[in-house]
Amino acid sequence: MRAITLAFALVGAVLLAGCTRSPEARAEDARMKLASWQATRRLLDEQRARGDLPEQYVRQVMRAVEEGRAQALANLRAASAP
Amino acid sequence: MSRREVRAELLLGRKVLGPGGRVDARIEEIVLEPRGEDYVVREYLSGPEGFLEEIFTFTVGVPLLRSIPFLSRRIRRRPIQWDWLDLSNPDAPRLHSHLDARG
Amino acid sequence: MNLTRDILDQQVVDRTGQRLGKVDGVILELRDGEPPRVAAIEIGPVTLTRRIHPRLAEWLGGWLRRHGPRTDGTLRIPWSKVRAIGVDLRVDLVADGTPARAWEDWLREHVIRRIPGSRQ
Amino acid sequence: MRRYLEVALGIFTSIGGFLEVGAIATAAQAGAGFGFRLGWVLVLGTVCVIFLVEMSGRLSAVSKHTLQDAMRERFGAGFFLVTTIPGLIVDWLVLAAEIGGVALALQLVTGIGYQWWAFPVAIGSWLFLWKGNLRLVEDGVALLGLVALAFVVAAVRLHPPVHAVVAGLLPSLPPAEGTTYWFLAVSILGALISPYLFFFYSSGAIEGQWDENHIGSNRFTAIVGMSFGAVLAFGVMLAAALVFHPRGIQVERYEQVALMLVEPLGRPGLYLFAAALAVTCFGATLEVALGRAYVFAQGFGWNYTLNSLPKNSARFSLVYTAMIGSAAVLIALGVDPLALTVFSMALTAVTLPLVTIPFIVLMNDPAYVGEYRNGWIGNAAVVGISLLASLIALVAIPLQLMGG
Repeated sequence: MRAITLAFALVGAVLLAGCTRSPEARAEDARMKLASWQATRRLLDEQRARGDLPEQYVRQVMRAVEEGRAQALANLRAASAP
Repeated sequence: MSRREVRAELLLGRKVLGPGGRVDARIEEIVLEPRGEDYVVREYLSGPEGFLEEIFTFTVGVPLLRSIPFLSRRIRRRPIQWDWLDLSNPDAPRLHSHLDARG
Repeated sequence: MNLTRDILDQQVVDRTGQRLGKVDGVILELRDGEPPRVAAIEIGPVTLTRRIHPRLAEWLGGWLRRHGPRTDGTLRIPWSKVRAIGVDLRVDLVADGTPARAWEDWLREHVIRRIPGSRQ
Repeated sequence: MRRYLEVALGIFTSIGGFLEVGAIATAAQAGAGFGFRLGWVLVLGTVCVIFLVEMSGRLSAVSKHTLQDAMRERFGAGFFLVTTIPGLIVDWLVLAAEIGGVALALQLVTGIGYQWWAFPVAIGSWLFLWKGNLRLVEDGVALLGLVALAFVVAAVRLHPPVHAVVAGLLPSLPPAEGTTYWFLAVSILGALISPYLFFFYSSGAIEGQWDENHIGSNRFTAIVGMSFGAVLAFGVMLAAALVFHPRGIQVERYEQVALMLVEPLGRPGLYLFAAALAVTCFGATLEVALGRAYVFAQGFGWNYTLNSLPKNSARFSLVYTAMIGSAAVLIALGVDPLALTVFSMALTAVTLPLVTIPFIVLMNDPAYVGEYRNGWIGNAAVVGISLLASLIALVAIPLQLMGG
């Protein structure tokens, strides 16, 4: 399903590799993204506690948070690896 | 009288070779005049020499800019009378040997 | 009158106001000892493409002649049929049935009419 | 009444061409990432769009030619064929992104994945063009588009600090991380200054049979219509700046964005966001597909009009049908709409000079605009815009590759 997205990402990644961003910069980027997803989760919980969100929407955002966190963690690991 | 056809749209942008075989102009426009029922070619115009000049043709309307020689020279169009141009090979139009397009 | 400014690439409209196409080409007739005369205008994708690349035009023409209505859709209109030159170029013709309409008609009959709601 | 109808064209052009998936996404990302600091880019983009929209309307009203007609006549077959191909590719990607925007809005409300909505959305928008006429399309979207005012209401209810907002209207250098800042700036400009908008607007002027008497109302329409879109986009940026920026949330998925309206508006915020996203992207879907059909029909001289049955302009109708149908496939395959949006906005930025530079020639050609040719203000603007567009075109792709 995500084959084309992957293809885009792959082409992007190959080109990106040519531009060589430092591992530190990439790790910093991944850390910011991780924090961003955690903050999204907190905001979601606040609004949910107020009863502002329908459950099916909460599930959508939760899934996005999980996928985003996993991606950020993977990036972080890739950046820290030698 | 021999009748031959030339595609006018393919003449546009063509380089005109001068007597010495060097490029003398580039056909940019064809001026017509009515004759009886028909329209016939009066002259060919060589145009601004490139896209940049084309873009800056509005400088013609700005007195200050018009006074810049570089611009005004390149924007001017030069006429080539119809009978100066030899179209026997439409792919390589040339000026008749006894003439020069700078007239 | 200027050929590029006033004729070439202008919209061609028929007697009934239908759009035929753009003036994709202008045919000049060379005559000995007399100035070249505007003989005809031409409409069609092959004429248009020839201005970019002759080979591409040949290939396109071949393809168009082998598919659909089996015509490359080139329409040559003698200069004597040109009635007025203004915002559009008016010609004394009826667009329907000319090669310039062949693909439009073919697509209408074979594609558009088969899609629901095209006639209502 | 007549004036209202012309403004409807302006508002519709604005809803579909100005505030659409690209503007919402980039404005939200800008607000989340940099607070109010990128406000000046929105203002700059709006001014550029106002100038160019006004010029395409004036060109059509005076010359009775659409922008595409004039470009074909003035620059010939080569320019037409060569610019058509990149334009087609960019429009196709933008169209897919817009369909994705509507599909995502439906996902937010129903929980059913956006891929499943691609074809229903495509069929819905196609039916609008197939069965409707230009008046219905313009007025319908302009009216429904008012729901996007929710962005402005949200921004106001969040009590933006006026001083900081105004400070953001002045250009400022980026903080430490420069590439993201400039990439967003370029994306915002690419999202706001969309080529299809000018083709569409000038075709609308011809279909509405404008003449010299419309010059004044054209200027009014351009300014009011585009400013309306700009205010909405500004609302998006402010809401993101006030909800996401202080929490350190970056916008990476559309699912997140709705949260910024729920914060000030409560539960209705989610539905208002979905409705605004759906309507604006729906308008843009119609506008991009129509714009491209107009470009083809006018470039080749075919019959075209939306005010008649499809069978009377077969090739014109087929262009928008094929565009919508094929673009929907991309979304149905599951391409991420936000990634697609950002990518297509950067590509739009690359092709901008192809559209802006011809304005310089056309708007000074007495054969087209006569005594209504550009004055020095108009020329300074269009030359400046073209220089800016060329700069943007050069840096857009490198910036994206550098991890924008």
